Amino acid sequence: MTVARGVLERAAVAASIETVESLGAVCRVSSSDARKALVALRDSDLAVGFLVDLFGIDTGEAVDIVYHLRSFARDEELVVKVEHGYGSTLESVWDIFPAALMPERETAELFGLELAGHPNPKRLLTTDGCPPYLRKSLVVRSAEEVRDRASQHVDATSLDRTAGSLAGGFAEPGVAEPGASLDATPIPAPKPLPVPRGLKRAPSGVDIENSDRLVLNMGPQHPSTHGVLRLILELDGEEIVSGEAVIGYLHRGIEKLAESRRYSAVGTLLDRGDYVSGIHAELAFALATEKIAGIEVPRRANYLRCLLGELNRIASHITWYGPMGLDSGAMGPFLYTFRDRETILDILEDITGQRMMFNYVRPGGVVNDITTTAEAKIRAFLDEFAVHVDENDELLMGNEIFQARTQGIGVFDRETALGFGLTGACLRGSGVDWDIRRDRPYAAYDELEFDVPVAEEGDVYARCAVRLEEMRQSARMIRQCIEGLPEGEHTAKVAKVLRPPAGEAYGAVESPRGELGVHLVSDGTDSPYRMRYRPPALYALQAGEAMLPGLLIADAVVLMGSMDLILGEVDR
Amino acid sequence: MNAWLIAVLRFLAALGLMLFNGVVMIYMLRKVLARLHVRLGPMDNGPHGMFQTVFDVLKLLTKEDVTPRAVDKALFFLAPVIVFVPSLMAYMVLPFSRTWVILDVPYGLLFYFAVMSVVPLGILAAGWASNNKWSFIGAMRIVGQQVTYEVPMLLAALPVVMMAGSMSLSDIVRAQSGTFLWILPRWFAFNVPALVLFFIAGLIESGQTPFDLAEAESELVAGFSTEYSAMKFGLLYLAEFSNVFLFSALTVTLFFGGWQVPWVSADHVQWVAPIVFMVKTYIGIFFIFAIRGTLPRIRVDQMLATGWKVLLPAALAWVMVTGFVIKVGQALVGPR
Amino acid sequence: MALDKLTGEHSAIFIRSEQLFDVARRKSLWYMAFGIACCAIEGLMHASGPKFDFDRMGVFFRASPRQADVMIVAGTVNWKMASTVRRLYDEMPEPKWVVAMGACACSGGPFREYPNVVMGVDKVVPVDVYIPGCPPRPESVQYGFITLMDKIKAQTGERLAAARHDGR
Amino acid sequence: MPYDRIILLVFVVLGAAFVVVTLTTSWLLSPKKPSAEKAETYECGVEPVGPPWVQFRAGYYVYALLFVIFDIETVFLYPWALVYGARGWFIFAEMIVFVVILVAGLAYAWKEGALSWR
Repeated sequence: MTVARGVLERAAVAASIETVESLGAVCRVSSSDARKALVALRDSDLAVGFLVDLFGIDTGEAVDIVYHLRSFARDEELVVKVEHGYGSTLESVWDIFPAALMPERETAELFGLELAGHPNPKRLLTTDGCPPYLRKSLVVRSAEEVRDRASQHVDATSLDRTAGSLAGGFAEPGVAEPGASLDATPIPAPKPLPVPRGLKRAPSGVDIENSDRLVLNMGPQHPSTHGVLRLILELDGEEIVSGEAVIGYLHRGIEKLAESRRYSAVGTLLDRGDYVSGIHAELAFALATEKIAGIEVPRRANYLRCLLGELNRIASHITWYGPMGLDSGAMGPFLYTFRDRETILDILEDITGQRMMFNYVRPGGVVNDITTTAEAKIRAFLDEFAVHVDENDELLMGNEIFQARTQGIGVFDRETALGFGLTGACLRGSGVDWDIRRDRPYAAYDELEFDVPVAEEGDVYARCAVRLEEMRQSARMIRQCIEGLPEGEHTAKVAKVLRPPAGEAYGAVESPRGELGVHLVSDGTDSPYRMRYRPPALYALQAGEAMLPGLLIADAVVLMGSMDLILGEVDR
Repeated sequence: MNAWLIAVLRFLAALGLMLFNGVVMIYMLRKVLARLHVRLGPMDNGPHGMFQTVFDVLKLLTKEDVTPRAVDKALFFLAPVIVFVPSLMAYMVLPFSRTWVILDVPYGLLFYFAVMSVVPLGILAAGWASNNKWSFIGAMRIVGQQVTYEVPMLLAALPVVMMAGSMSLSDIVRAQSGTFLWILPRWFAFNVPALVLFFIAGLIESGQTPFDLAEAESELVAGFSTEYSAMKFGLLYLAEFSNVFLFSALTVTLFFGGWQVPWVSADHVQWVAPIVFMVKTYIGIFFIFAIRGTLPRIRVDQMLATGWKVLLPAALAWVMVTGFVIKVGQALVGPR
Repeated sequence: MALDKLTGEHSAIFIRSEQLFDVARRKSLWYMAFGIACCAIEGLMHASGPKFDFDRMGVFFRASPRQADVMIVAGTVNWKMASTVRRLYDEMPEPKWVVAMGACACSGGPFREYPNVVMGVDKVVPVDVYIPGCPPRPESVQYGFITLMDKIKAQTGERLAAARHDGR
Repeated sequence: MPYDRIILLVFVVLGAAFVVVTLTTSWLLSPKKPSAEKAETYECGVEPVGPPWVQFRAGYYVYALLFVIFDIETVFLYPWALVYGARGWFIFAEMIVFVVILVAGLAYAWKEGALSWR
């Protein structure tokens, strides 16, 4: 904290710094000083090189833009808050932290701010004409009003057929010079990163008719975009010249709706955000809530959280591994692994009562205790899985064609990976040894023994290898959880309607896709004031997008497959 | 009998066989893939789902045929013809038994290659005419496929021609009668490198995994047939399966003694010969489908590199080695 | 000119031939590989997986809408997505059906209050079968398909009734 | 007319006729509901931008040039292969010369970088 103060004073930035226990040091700077402060923090001996998240909070009078930063060197968290008036201009910081590219667009759009200095300042999640949804002035409608909307008849022909197409809303991207018009201070970038500038050429009118470039839409309906991701690729032959990811086809307001749900019901929404690893999203929210409310979680509940989390991690990695095989053209891995996934879902159903949307981890503990049948099933599964995972390893990873397809494709070196805010297996595949389970232990992970697999190459194959090894480690942890499950209550005594005191907290877990964080602001009522969901897949997507140029179509497919995108989480 | 009548009857036989193959192979593909993938495959429609393909065909026949506005209409209709007819014509030279050959000509092998090299043209036409970007990329890939497979395939078949001394497929089958080394059937399959090279080139030719680049479901949606619906799609699909059958049949003819039963004189297999041929062919098809269910897809530049930097030099070298071995053999035991 | 134009929509020959074709249609329902959200995991991936294996019933996926009979709307449709859903539906050849899978596709589900979410995909495309659940289990989807098959089977009766009604 | 001409003619004409008959049957039996939207080009559910008929850069362009040469030269080997068993060692030497020329050409193209995707 004192270091940060010194750094900011040296940079002549007026800042008020306080320490919030569940958050770290919180600096508040004025909007004109924001860029200067961020550069100073990045380049100082604090070495805050990693932008964890960027989002906004509507305080009722203005919008607070929150830059959540992390210093790996000092293992510290730092939160910079900048106040912006409604409708004011948000200066882009993508040249300081490339990870800000997409979150900035999203924040500007959902809070109704102007985005300046951004290479691609288009709307990210919604179509033109949508109001800034996350403003507090926009109240989620009551049931009656909703009923009116439900009875509305929509004429199919009135649908804007060009909505989201290239023709509508494709602005001349123009190469934004970093901070040229905003701030005279030149910013030395630590290392030139591949910067996604959207499509290089604005395809409009005459230009595209006489071009030898193909502009190809991949998605939203495409067999290998895993949901509704849309990539617009500009192709020269089969080679990608430039590419842009268009998202928002599944934007359904999880963050907004959470503000109208009770604490115990937010999990319902979070499950559907990251829909293949619901336990992790619930857990992140529960951790944040417990930090604010000061709830002590029983040891047994922590073990159950780990147990279910790791089971869920295997299930989630399977939905990555199988489609990864499909993306590269192999059908076998998909069907073989889904055999295991069925078993896991059976176990999860046994314990939680649902196959996918558990709402099992709640603030204070978990909902149900483990059943005896589930315990037997887990033991049987672990024996079976140990064989299957080796089989799968040989089947796909050992295949020469797969190796030729994936090695050396989409390489992120350390700096690029950190710069784009990659977390989880993508980051570990690039040689950064960082795992929240080990480095910021939560639940019972400090009592469990496991290795964190790391690969140096940073290519598609490395990410695959890391994930496969993670499955083995998960199996190992599950066995430890089952063997060492402590006796006791499975939940703490928590009020039926939880009203945590006003406060702010950040709960992060290592989800299968990376750091899944929930930044929670409470105002003392029975529902959160603001819940920010840090989507690791969004950061993975923008990193993947930056890697597209120079690849072939087939490479783009495996690259996006290796990022393990879950569009529910990307769009929220 | 009138030559025209015979020709028409034989055409009908070939057509019937092609349709039969299509129906059986699509069912077989779904069943084989399902069994490989710990599933059951079609079960409900007919005993073990046997009539599944019949229902599929009937449904495609009664489905609306959409012609998108932007297509090149003439070529869009013509493309299924260009794909279908050569595939049907290739059946002409296949020897199903000693006498069951529709067109027994001394240049049978070349005829087959010539006719089958028209098929990619039809697929190119289909993809181009669709005026759809996915189809178009698929169509361009099929040209790359042809550039890759044709030379290695011709060269890989060359040792067979050298050993048999004939390009007539019937003669090649006849040359594989009897045994050598006391026990082994005199199949050219024992020329293993030639077989392997031929098989890989053939996988590229028939567009099967790992070389299913023109269709490439996970990359190009449905490849060249993306815009095709109803029976036009059905015919393209049928021709694709027919090509797999033809390739397997040619492999059997060139390398596995065609309709002959090992260790049995050709005189004794007159009536079972077509059955033997079909059984052998379907075993080959099973292998192709098993590969289809297992391997990932190769990338298009890697396919070309494989064809030109591996298959072609290897095939050239093997032609020389075979030539040398034949000459040495002739020097040792005298001409055959 | 198709058969119904030649013989009239209420002719016995048209109705009976359609009855025969409906057998094929309901035994070979190819769905479009089009997963939107969570339901896609259950309704498309697990459904084609080893345990449920819809291929048994002849239910199979095709990636292109031109070759598909059924569109499973598996997930929340928002206004950005709506035009795409409609466009894909339009591009499917006749006869075609739509299965709204899950609470979101049926009504907007847990997200119905959010203004960006379409409250039920039936606002955008005509829906034949609704499958409740969040997400529905693959068994439910299977039952949905069986319901759809019954619906196709019942078409003949509807046609006959219409013919009787008009004949009167 | 000799048999082989007849059968070729029959296969080409009747084969094409079969396709036409099938498509006509399909056209006759299938329902029709044409609409402007249905006739639009499919591109993953969004409006396509720009035509696909562009001057497509085929990465195998140089391969294709080589292919034309090699395809013809390979066909030249077939007549030779036919008479291979009937002649003595001389024919083997002939082939060596021919194949070595082919290999030299391939090696040269390889060295010059023609065998690459670009």
